[in-house]
Amino acid sequence: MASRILEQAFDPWQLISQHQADNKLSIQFGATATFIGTMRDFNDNADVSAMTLEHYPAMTQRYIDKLIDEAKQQWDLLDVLIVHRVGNIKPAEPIMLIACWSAHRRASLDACSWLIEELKHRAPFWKKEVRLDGERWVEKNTDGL
Amino acid sequence: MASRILEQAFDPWQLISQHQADNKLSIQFGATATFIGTMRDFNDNADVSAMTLEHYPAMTQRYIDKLIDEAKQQWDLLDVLIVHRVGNIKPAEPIMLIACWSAHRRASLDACSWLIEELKHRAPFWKKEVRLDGERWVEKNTDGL
Amino acid sequence: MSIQVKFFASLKERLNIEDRQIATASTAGEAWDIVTNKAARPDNVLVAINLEYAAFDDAIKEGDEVAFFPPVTGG
Amino acid sequence: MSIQVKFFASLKERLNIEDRQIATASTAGEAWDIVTNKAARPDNVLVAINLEYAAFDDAIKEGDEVAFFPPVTGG
Repeated sequence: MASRILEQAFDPWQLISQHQADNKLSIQFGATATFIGTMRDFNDNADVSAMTLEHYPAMTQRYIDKLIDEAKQQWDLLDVLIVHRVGNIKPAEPIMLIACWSAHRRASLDACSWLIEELKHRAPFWKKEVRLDGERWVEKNTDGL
Repeated sequence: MASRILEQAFDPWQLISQHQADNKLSIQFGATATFIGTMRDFNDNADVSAMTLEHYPAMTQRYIDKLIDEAKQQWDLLDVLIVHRVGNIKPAEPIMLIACWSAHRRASLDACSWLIEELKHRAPFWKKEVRLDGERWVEKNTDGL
Repeated sequence: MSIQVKFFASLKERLNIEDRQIATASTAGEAWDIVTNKAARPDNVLVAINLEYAAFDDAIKEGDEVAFFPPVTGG
Repeated sequence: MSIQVKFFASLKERLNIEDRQIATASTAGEAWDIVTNKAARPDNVLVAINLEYAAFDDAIKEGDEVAFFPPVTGG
Protein backbone atom coordinates (compact mmCIF):
# COMPACT_ATOMS: atom_id res chain seq x y z
CA MET A 1 0.00 0.00 0.00
CA ALA A 2 1.39 3.40 -0.90
CA SER A 3 0.26 6.98 -1.39
CA ARG A 4 2.15 9.90 -2.80
CA ILE A 5 1.49 13.61 -3.22
CA LEU A 6 3.51 14.91 -6.17
CA GLU A 7 4.32 18.47 -7.20
CA GLN A 8 5.65 17.39 -10.61
CA ALA A 9 3.89 15.84 -13.60
CA PHE A 10 3.91 12.04 -13.51
CA ASP A 11 3.45 9.16 -15.92
CA PRO A 12 0.66 7.07 -14.37
CA TRP A 13 1.42 3.88 -16.29
CA GLN A 14 5.08 4.03 -15.35
CA LEU A 15 4.21 4.54 -11.66
CA ILE A 16 1.75 1.64 -11.65
CA SER A 17 4.20 -0.60 -13.46
CA GLN A 18 6.99 0.34 -11.07
CA HIS A 19 4.80 -0.15 -8.01
CA GLN A 20 3.75 -3.58 -9.20
CA ALA A 21 7.38 -4.54 -9.87
CA ASP A 22 8.60 -3.20 -6.52
CA ASN A 23 5.91 -4.86 -4.46
CA LYS A 24 5.99 -8.59 -4.49
CA LEU A 25 2.35 -9.07 -5.32
CA SER A 26 3.57 -12.44 -6.56
CA ILE A 27 0.97 -14.37 -8.46
CA GLN A 28 -1.90 -14.04 -6.06
CA PHE A 29 -3.54 -11.09 -7.75
CA GLY A 30 -5.90 -11.83 -10.59
CA ALA A 31 -7.38 -8.37 -10.98
CA THR A 32 -6.05 -4.83 -11.25
CA ALA A 33 -8.45 -1.91 -11.56
CA THR A 34 -7.09 1.56 -12.13
CA PHE A 35 -8.46 5.04 -12.61
CA ILE A 36 -6.57 8.08 -13.86
CA GLY A 37 -8.09 11.57 -13.62
CA THR A 38 -6.51 13.94 -16.12
CA MET A 39 -6.77 17.70 -16.54
CA ARG A 40 -9.03 18.64 -19.42
CA ASP A 41 -8.75 21.98 -21.17
CA PHE A 42 -12.37 22.92 -20.74
CA ASN A 43 -14.86 22.90 -17.91
CA ASP A 44 -18.34 24.42 -17.87
CA ASN A 45 -17.64 25.53 -21.44
CA ALA A 46 -14.98 28.04 -20.48
CA ASP A 47 -11.50 27.30 -21.77
CA VAL A 48 -9.12 26.42 -18.96
CA SER A 49 -5.47 26.91 -19.76
CA ALA A 50 -3.99 25.75 -16.46
CA MET A 51 -4.92 24.72 -12.94
CA THR A 52 -3.47 25.07 -9.48
CA LEU A 53 -4.17 22.39 -6.94
CA GLU A 54 -3.84 23.51 -3.35
CA HIS A 55 -3.94 21.06 -0.48
CA TYR A 56 -3.55 20.79 3.28
CA PRO A 57 -0.28 18.82 3.32
CA ALA A 58 -0.33 17.21 6.76
CA MET A 59 -4.02 16.33 6.57
CA THR A 60 -3.98 15.22 2.93
CA GLN A 61 -1.41 12.49 3.38
CA ARG A 62 -3.08 11.28 6.56
CA TYR A 63 -6.52 11.36 4.98
CA ILE A 64 -5.47 9.37 1.93
CA ASP A 65 -3.81 6.74 4.12
CA LYS A 66 -7.01 6.54 6.15
CA LEU A 67 -9.03 6.00 2.96
CA ILE A 68 -6.70 3.18 1.97
CA ASP A 69 -7.19 1.58 5.41
CA GLU A 70 -10.96 1.88 5.10
CA ALA A 71 -10.90 0.38 1.61
CA LYS A 72 -8.86 -2.56 2.93
CA GLN A 73 -11.45 -3.12 5.64
CA GLN A 74 -14.33 -3.09 3.15
CA TRP A 75 -12.76 -5.15 0.37
CA ASP A 76 -10.30 -8.00 0.05
CA LEU A 77 -7.44 -6.00 -1.48
CA LEU A 78 -3.88 -7.17 -2.02
CA ASP A 79 -2.49 -3.70 -2.71
CA VAL A 80 -3.50 -0.09 -3.34
CA LEU A 81 -1.55 2.77 -4.88
CA ILE A 82 -2.82 6.34 -4.78
CA VAL A 83 -0.97 9.28 -6.32
CA HIS A 84 -2.36 12.82 -6.29
CA ARG A 85 -0.86 15.80 -8.01
CA VAL A 86 -0.65 19.27 -6.41
CA GLY A 87 0.71 22.62 -7.61
CA ASN A 88 0.55 24.03 -11.13
CA ILE A 89 -1.01 21.62 -13.60
CA LYS A 90 -1.21 21.90 -17.37
CA PRO A 91 -3.89 20.39 -19.61
CA ALA A 92 -3.44 16.68 -20.35
CA GLU A 93 -1.42 16.12 -17.17
CA PRO A 94 -2.70 13.44 -14.80
CA ILE A 95 -4.15 14.72 -11.53
CA MET A 96 -5.01 11.51 -9.71
CA LEU A 97 -4.06 7.86 -10.00
CA ILE A 98 -5.80 5.04 -8.15
CA ALA A 99 -4.76 1.41 -8.61
CA CYS A 100 -6.24 -1.54 -6.70
CA TRP A 101 -5.03 -5.12 -6.83
CA SER A 102 -7.18 -8.07 -5.69
CA ALA A 103 -7.60 -11.79 -6.22
CA HIS A 104 -11.06 -11.37 -7.80
CA ARG A 105 -12.32 -8.55 -9.97
CA ARG A 106 -15.20 -7.18 -7.91
CA ALA A 107 -13.01 -6.08 -4.98
CA SER A 108 -10.57 -4.04 -7.04
CA LEU A 109 -13.30 -2.49 -9.21
CA ASP A 110 -15.54 -1.53 -6.30
CA ALA A 111 -12.68 -0.23 -4.15
CA CYS A 112 -11.40 1.85 -7.06
CA SER A 113 -14.81 3.47 -7.63
CA TRP A 114 -15.24 4.14 -3.92
CA LEU A 115 -11.78 5.69 -3.59
CA ILE A 116 -12.45 8.03 -6.54
CA GLU A 117 -15.55 9.47 -4.87
CA GLU A 118 -13.92 9.73 -1.45
CA LEU A 119 -10.88 11.51 -2.89
CA LYS A 120 -13.08 13.91 -4.85
CA HIS A 121 -15.52 14.70 -2.09
CA ARG A 122 -13.58 14.32 1.16
CA ALA A 123 -9.81 14.70 0.72
CA PRO A 124 -8.53 18.27 1.35
CA PHE A 125 -7.59 19.39 -2.17
CA TRP A 126 -8.83 22.51 -3.93
CA LYS A 127 -8.70 23.30 -7.63
CA LYS A 128 -8.27 26.77 -9.01
CA GLU A 129 -8.66 27.15 -12.76
CA VAL A 130 -6.86 29.67 -14.92
CA ARG A 131 -9.44 30.59 -17.57
CA LEU A 132 -9.76 33.01 -20.43
CA ASP A 133 -11.85 35.19 -18.15
CA GLY A 134 -9.51 35.00 -15.16
CA GLU A 135 -8.80 32.69 -12.25
CA ARG A 136 -11.60 30.89 -10.49
CA TRP A 137 -11.81 28.44 -7.62
CA VAL A 138 -13.77 25.33 -8.53
CA GLU A 139 -16.62 25.39 -6.04
CA LYS A 140 -17.84 21.84 -6.21
CA ASN A 141 -16.93 18.58 -7.87
CA THR A 142 -19.65 17.04 -10.00
CA ASP A 143 -21.56 14.16 -8.45
CA GLY A 144 -20.42 10.86 -9.83
CA LEU A 145 -19.86 12.10 -13.36
CA MET B 1 -10.61 2.19 -30.73
CA ALA B 2 -8.49 -0.93 -31.00
CA SER B 3 -8.58 -4.60 -30.11
CA ARG B 4 -5.84 -7.16 -30.27
CA ILE B 5 -5.59 -10.90 -29.73
CA LEU B 6 -2.03 -11.75 -28.67
CA GLU B 7 -0.27 -15.10 -28.52
CA GLN B 8 2.68 -13.71 -26.57
CA ALA B 9 2.90 -12.28 -23.05
CA PHE B 10 2.33 -8.52 -22.95
CA ASP B 11 3.03 -5.64 -20.60
CA PRO B 12 -0.40 -4.03 -20.06
CA TRP B 13 0.93 -0.68 -18.83
CA GLN B 14 3.23 -0.36 -21.79
CA LEU B 15 0.41 -1.15 -24.23
CA ILE B 16 -1.95 1.37 -22.62
CA SER B 17 0.76 4.01 -22.54
CA GLN B 18 1.63 3.36 -26.19
CA HIS B 19 -2.00 3.40 -27.28
CA GLN B 20 -2.58 6.70 -25.52
CA ALA B 21 0.53 8.19 -27.16
CA ASP B 22 -0.36 6.88 -30.62
CA ASN B 23 -3.94 8.06 -30.56
CA LYS B 24 -4.36 11.76 -30.40
CA LEU B 25 -6.80 11.75 -27.53
CA SER B 26 -5.62 15.34 -27.15
CA ILE B 27 -6.74 16.96 -23.95
CA GLN B 28 -10.40 16.14 -24.08
CA PHE B 29 -10.24 13.06 -21.89
CA GLY B 30 -10.48 13.57 -18.17
CA ALA B 31 -10.92 9.95 -17.14
CA THR B 32 -9.21 6.65 -17.90
CA ALA B 33 -10.50 3.43 -16.33
CA THR B 34 -8.59 0.22 -16.86
CA PHE B 35 -8.88 -3.39 -15.82
CA ILE B 36 -6.23 -6.08 -16.12
CA GLY B 37 -7.07 -9.72 -15.57
CA THR B 38 -3.99 -11.74 -14.64
CA MET B 39 -3.41 -15.46 -14.35
CA ARG B 40 -3.32 -16.57 -10.74
CA ASP B 41 -1.60 -19.75 -9.68
CA PHE B 42 -4.58 -21.24 -7.92
CA ASN B 43 -8.24 -21.67 -8.74
CA ASP B 44 -10.83 -23.56 -6.74
CA ASN B 45 -8.02 -24.39 -4.31
CA ALA B 46 -6.14 -26.56 -6.79
CA ASP B 47 -2.71 -25.36 -7.81
CA VAL B 48 -2.61 -24.31 -11.42
CA SER B 49 0.80 -24.26 -13.02
CA ALA B 50 -0.19 -23.03 -16.48
CA MET B 51 -3.19 -22.34 -18.67
CA THR B 52 -4.09 -22.64 -22.32
CA LEU B 53 -6.57 -20.21 -23.79
CA GLU B 54 -8.30 -21.45 -26.91
CA HIS B 55 -10.46 -19.16 -29.01
CA TYR B 56 -12.46 -19.00 -32.25
CA PRO B 57 -10.21 -16.61 -34.13
CA ALA B 58 -12.55 -15.16 -36.74
CA MET B 59 -15.44 -14.80 -34.31
CA THR B 60 -13.36 -13.53 -31.41
CA GLN B 61 -12.00 -10.49 -33.19
CA ARG B 62 -15.38 -9.68 -34.65
CA TYR B 63 -17.14 -10.16 -31.32
CA ILE B 64 -14.74 -7.91 -29.42
CA ASP B 65 -15.12 -5.18 -32.03
CA LYS B 66 -18.88 -5.53 -31.70
CA LEU B 67 -18.63 -5.14 -27.92
CA ILE B 68 -16.60 -1.96 -28.39
CA ASP B 69 -19.27 -0.61 -30.75
CA GLU B 70 -22.00 -1.43 -28.25
CA ALA B 71 -20.06 0.24 -25.43
CA LYS B 72 -19.66 3.37 -27.56
CA GLN B 73 -23.40 3.43 -28.13
CA GLN B 74 -24.17 3.11 -24.42
CA TRP B 75 -21.56 5.50 -23.05
CA ASP B 76 -19.83 8.66 -24.16
CA LEU B 77 -16.39 7.16 -24.76
CA LEU B 78 -13.43 8.83 -26.42
CA ASP B 79 -11.44 5.63 -26.88
CA VAL B 80 -11.33 1.95 -25.94
CA LEU B 81 -8.47 -0.54 -26.03
CA ILE B 82 -9.03 -4.26 -25.51
CA VAL B 83 -6.24 -6.83 -25.57
CA HIS B 84 -6.87 -10.53 -24.91
CA ARG B 85 -4.23 -13.19 -24.61
CA VAL B 86 -4.54 -16.64 -26.17
CA GLY B 87 -2.28 -19.69 -26.22
CA ASN B 88 -0.10 -20.96 -23.39
CA ILE B 89 -0.14 -18.69 -20.36
CA LYS B 90 2.02 -18.83 -17.26
CA PRO B 91 1.07 -17.61 -13.78
CA ALA B 92 1.37 -13.83 -13.28
CA GLU B 93 0.95 -13.15 -17.00
CA PRO B 94 -1.87 -10.79 -17.98
CA ILE B 95 -4.81 -12.41 -19.76
CA MET B 96 -7.04 -9.44 -20.53
CA LEU B 97 -6.62 -5.68 -20.69
CA ILE B 98 -9.50 -3.23 -20.98
CA ALA B 99 -8.92 0.53 -21.06
CA CYS B 100 -11.64 3.15 -21.54
CA TRP B 101 -11.14 6.89 -22.00
CA SER B 102 -13.92 9.42 -21.48
CA ALA B 103 -14.45 13.07 -20.63
CA HIS B 104 -16.15 12.26 -17.31
CA ARG B 105 -15.43 9.40 -14.94
CA ARG B 106 -18.74 7.52 -14.89
CA ALA B 107 -18.65 6.62 -18.61
CA SER B 108 -15.19 5.04 -18.53
CA LEU B 109 -15.80 3.23 -15.23
CA ASP B 110 -19.19 1.83 -16.23
CA ALA B 111 -18.06 0.85 -19.73
CA CYS B 112 -15.00 -0.90 -18.30
CA SER B 113 -17.12 -2.96 -15.86
CA TRP B 114 -19.59 -3.85 -18.58
CA LEU B 115 -16.86 -4.91 -21.01
CA ILE B 116 -15.28 -7.19 -18.38
CA GLU B 117 -18.52 -9.13 -17.89
CA GLU B 118 -19.28 -9.31 -21.62
CA LEU B 119 -15.76 -10.58 -22.39
CA LYS B 120 -15.99 -13.16 -19.61
CA HIS B 121 -19.45 -14.42 -20.39
CA ARG B 122 -19.96 -13.93 -24.14
CA ALA B 123 -16.68 -13.75 -26.07
CA PRO B 124 -15.57 -17.13 -27.54
CA PHE B 125 -12.54 -17.94 -25.36
CA TRP B 126 -12.01 -21.13 -23.38
CA LYS B 127 -9.55 -21.72 -20.56
CA LYS B 128 -7.89 -25.03 -19.90
CA GLU B 129 -5.89 -25.29 -16.70
CA VAL B 130 -2.80 -27.40 -16.16
CA ARG B 131 -3.12 -28.53 -12.55
CA LEU B 132 -1.31 -30.83 -10.19
CA ASP B 133 -4.01 -33.40 -10.86
CA GLY B 134 -3.97 -33.02 -14.64
CA GLU B 135 -5.49 -30.78 -17.28
CA ARG B 136 -9.01 -29.49 -16.89
CA TRP B 137 -11.28 -27.23 -18.95
CA VAL B 138 -12.70 -24.39 -16.86
CA GLU B 139 -16.43 -24.98 -17.12
CA LYS B 140 -17.77 -21.62 -16.09
CA ASN B 141 -16.49 -18.18 -15.15
CA THR B 142 -17.56 -16.95 -11.74
CA ASP B 143 -20.39 -14.43 -11.67
CA GLY B 144 -19.13 -10.94 -11.10
CA LEU B 145 -16.38 -11.93 -8.69
CA MET C 1 -20.09 -24.86 -51.93
CA SER C 2 -20.52 -26.75 -48.70
CA ILE C 3 -21.17 -26.09 -45.03
CA GLN C 4 -18.22 -25.76 -42.68
CA VAL C 5 -18.83 -27.21 -39.20
CA LYS C 6 -16.47 -26.42 -36.32
CA PHE C 7 -16.13 -27.55 -32.71
CA PHE C 8 -14.13 -25.90 -29.94
CA ALA C 9 -12.57 -26.57 -26.54
CA SER C 10 -13.98 -29.40 -24.40
CA LEU C 11 -16.61 -30.20 -27.02
CA LYS C 12 -13.96 -30.64 -29.69
CA GLU C 13 -11.99 -32.98 -27.42
CA ARG C 14 -14.97 -34.96 -26.24
CA LEU C 15 -16.39 -35.51 -29.73
CA ASN C 16 -12.92 -35.69 -31.22
CA ILE C 17 -14.05 -33.50 -34.12
CA GLU C 18 -12.49 -30.17 -34.93
CA ASP C 19 -13.61 -29.22 -38.39
CA ARG C 20 -15.79 -30.93 -41.00
CA GLN C 21 -17.37 -30.02 -44.28
CA ILE C 22 -20.80 -31.32 -45.12
CA ALA C 23 -22.65 -30.97 -48.41
CA THR C 24 -25.83 -29.58 -46.99
CA ALA C 25 -28.08 -29.24 -43.92
CA SER C 26 -31.18 -27.15 -43.31
CA THR C 27 -30.52 -26.16 -39.69
CA ALA C 28 -27.59 -25.95 -37.30
CA GLY C 29 -29.13 -28.87 -35.40
CA GLU C 30 -29.18 -30.99 -38.56
CA ALA C 31 -25.50 -30.14 -39.17
CA TRP C 32 -24.79 -31.31 -35.60
CA ASP C 33 -26.61 -34.58 -36.19
CA ILE C 34 -24.83 -35.23 -39.49
CA VAL C 35 -21.34 -34.51 -38.19
CA THR C 36 -21.67 -36.11 -34.74
CA ASN C 37 -23.74 -39.05 -35.96
CA LYS C 38 -26.60 -37.80 -33.74
CA ALA C 39 -24.58 -37.49 -30.56
CA ALA C 40 -26.61 -36.18 -27.62
CA ARG C 41 -26.41 -32.38 -27.38
CA PRO C 42 -25.10 -31.12 -24.05
CA ASP C 43 -27.59 -28.73 -22.44
CA ASN C 44 -25.23 -25.82 -22.41
CA VAL C 45 -23.72 -26.10 -25.88
CA LEU C 46 -23.58 -22.81 -27.78
CA VAL C 47 -24.12 -22.36 -31.50
CA ALA C 48 -22.75 -19.74 -33.87
CA ILE C 49 -23.70 -19.34 -37.53
CA ASN C 50 -21.34 -17.21 -39.61
CA LEU C 51 -19.59 -15.93 -36.46
CA GLU C 52 -22.82 -14.77 -34.76
CA TYR C 53 -24.56 -16.50 -31.87
CA ALA C 54 -27.51 -18.53 -33.12
CA ALA C 55 -29.76 -21.46 -32.14
CA PHE C 56 -29.93 -25.13 -33.15
CA ASP C 57 -33.20 -24.48 -34.99
CA ASP C 58 -31.80 -21.62 -37.06
CA ALA C 59 -31.62 -22.20 -40.80
CA ILE C 60 -28.30 -22.59 -42.57
CA LYS C 61 -27.41 -22.76 -46.22
CA GLU C 62 -24.45 -23.77 -48.35
CA GLY C 63 -21.44 -21.54 -47.80
CA ASP C 64 -22.27 -21.01 -44.11
CA GLU C 65 -19.95 -21.72 -41.21
CA VAL C 66 -21.57 -23.35 -38.17
CA ALA C 67 -19.74 -23.65 -34.86
CA PHE C 68 -20.54 -25.53 -31.66
CA PHE C 69 -18.81 -24.80 -28.37
CA PRO C 70 -19.16 -25.02 -24.59
CA PRO C 71 -19.86 -22.01 -22.30
CA VAL C 72 -17.12 -19.43 -22.75
CA THR C 73 -14.52 -18.74 -20.08
CA GLY C 74 -12.39 -15.84 -21.27
CA GLY C 75 -11.17 -12.78 -19.44
CA MET D 1 1.49 26.51 23.89
CA SER D 2 -1.01 28.16 21.62
CA ILE D 3 -3.63 27.24 19.05
CA GLN D 4 -2.70 27.20 15.37
CA VAL D 5 -5.49 28.37 13.03
CA LYS D 6 -5.28 27.75 9.28
CA PHE D 7 -7.34 28.73 6.26
CA PHE D 8 -7.22 27.24 2.77
CA ALA D 9 -8.14 27.96 -0.83
CA SER D 10 -10.94 30.47 -1.55
CA LEU D 11 -11.54 31.02 2.16
CA LYS D 12 -7.90 31.96 2.67
CA GLU D 13 -8.08 34.42 -0.21
CA ARG D 14 -11.39 35.94 0.74
CA LEU D 15 -10.48 36.47 4.39
CA ASN D 16 -6.89 37.17 3.49
CA ILE D 17 -5.71 35.00 6.38
CA GLU D 18 -3.51 31.95 5.92
CA ASP D 19 -2.16 31.04 9.30
CA ARG D 20 -2.53 32.56 12.80
CA GLN D 21 -1.67 31.60 16.31
CA ILE D 22 -4.02 32.46 19.11
CA ALA D 23 -3.44 32.05 22.84
CA THR D 24 -6.62 30.15 23.57
CA ALA D 25 -10.19 29.33 22.50
CA SER D 26 -12.69 26.79 23.78
CA THR D 27 -14.22 25.70 20.46
CA ALA D 28 -13.34 25.79 16.76
CA GLY D 29 -16.10 28.39 16.33
CA GLU D 30 -14.52 30.63 18.95
CA ALA D 31 -11.16 30.33 17.18
CA TRP D 32 -12.90 31.40 13.94
CA ASP D 33 -14.44 34.42 15.68
CA ILE D 34 -11.14 35.50 17.24
CA VAL D 35 -9.09 35.19 14.08
CA THR D 36 -11.65 36.55 11.59
CA ASN D 37 -12.99 39.22 13.94
CA LYS D 38 -16.37 37.49 13.87
CA ALA D 39 -16.68 37.29 10.09
CA ALA D 40 -19.87 35.55 8.94
CA ARG D 41 -19.31 31.80 8.46
CA PRO D 42 -20.12 30.57 4.96
CA ASP D 43 -22.71 27.77 5.10
CA ASN D 44 -20.46 25.21 3.50
CA VAL D 45 -17.21 25.90 5.36
CA LEU D 46 -15.50 22.76 6.64
CA VAL D 47 -13.60 22.43 9.92
CA ALA D 48 -10.72 20.15 10.85
CA ILE D 49 -9.20 19.80 14.31
CA ASN D 50 -5.79 18.15 14.44
CA LEU D 51 -6.15 16.95 10.85
CA GLU D 52 -9.52 15.28 11.39
CA TYR D 53 -12.90 16.58 10.20
CA ALA D 54 -14.74 18.27 13.08
CA ALA D 55 -17.53 20.79 13.80
CA PHE D 56 -17.54 24.45 14.85
CA ASP D 57 -18.90 23.45 18.27
CA ASP D 58 -16.16 20.93 18.95
CA ALA D 59 -13.86 21.72 21.83
CA ILE D 60 -10.24 22.65 21.27
CA LYS D 61 -7.34 23.15 23.62
CA GLU D 62 -3.89 24.65 23.56
CA GLY D 63 -1.55 22.83 21.21
CA ASP D 64 -4.34 22.01 18.76
CA GLU D 65 -4.37 22.88 15.08
CA VAL D 66 -7.71 24.11 13.72
CA ALA D 67 -8.31 24.50 9.99
CA PHE D 68 -11.16 26.07 8.01
CA PHE D 69 -11.67 25.44 4.32
CA PRO D 70 -14.27 25.39 1.52
CA PRO D 71 -15.76 22.21 0.00
CA VAL D 72 -12.98 20.07 -1.42
CA THR D 73 -12.46 19.63 -5.16
CA GLY D 74 -9.65 17.14 -5.62
CA GLY D 75 -9.34 14.17 -7.93
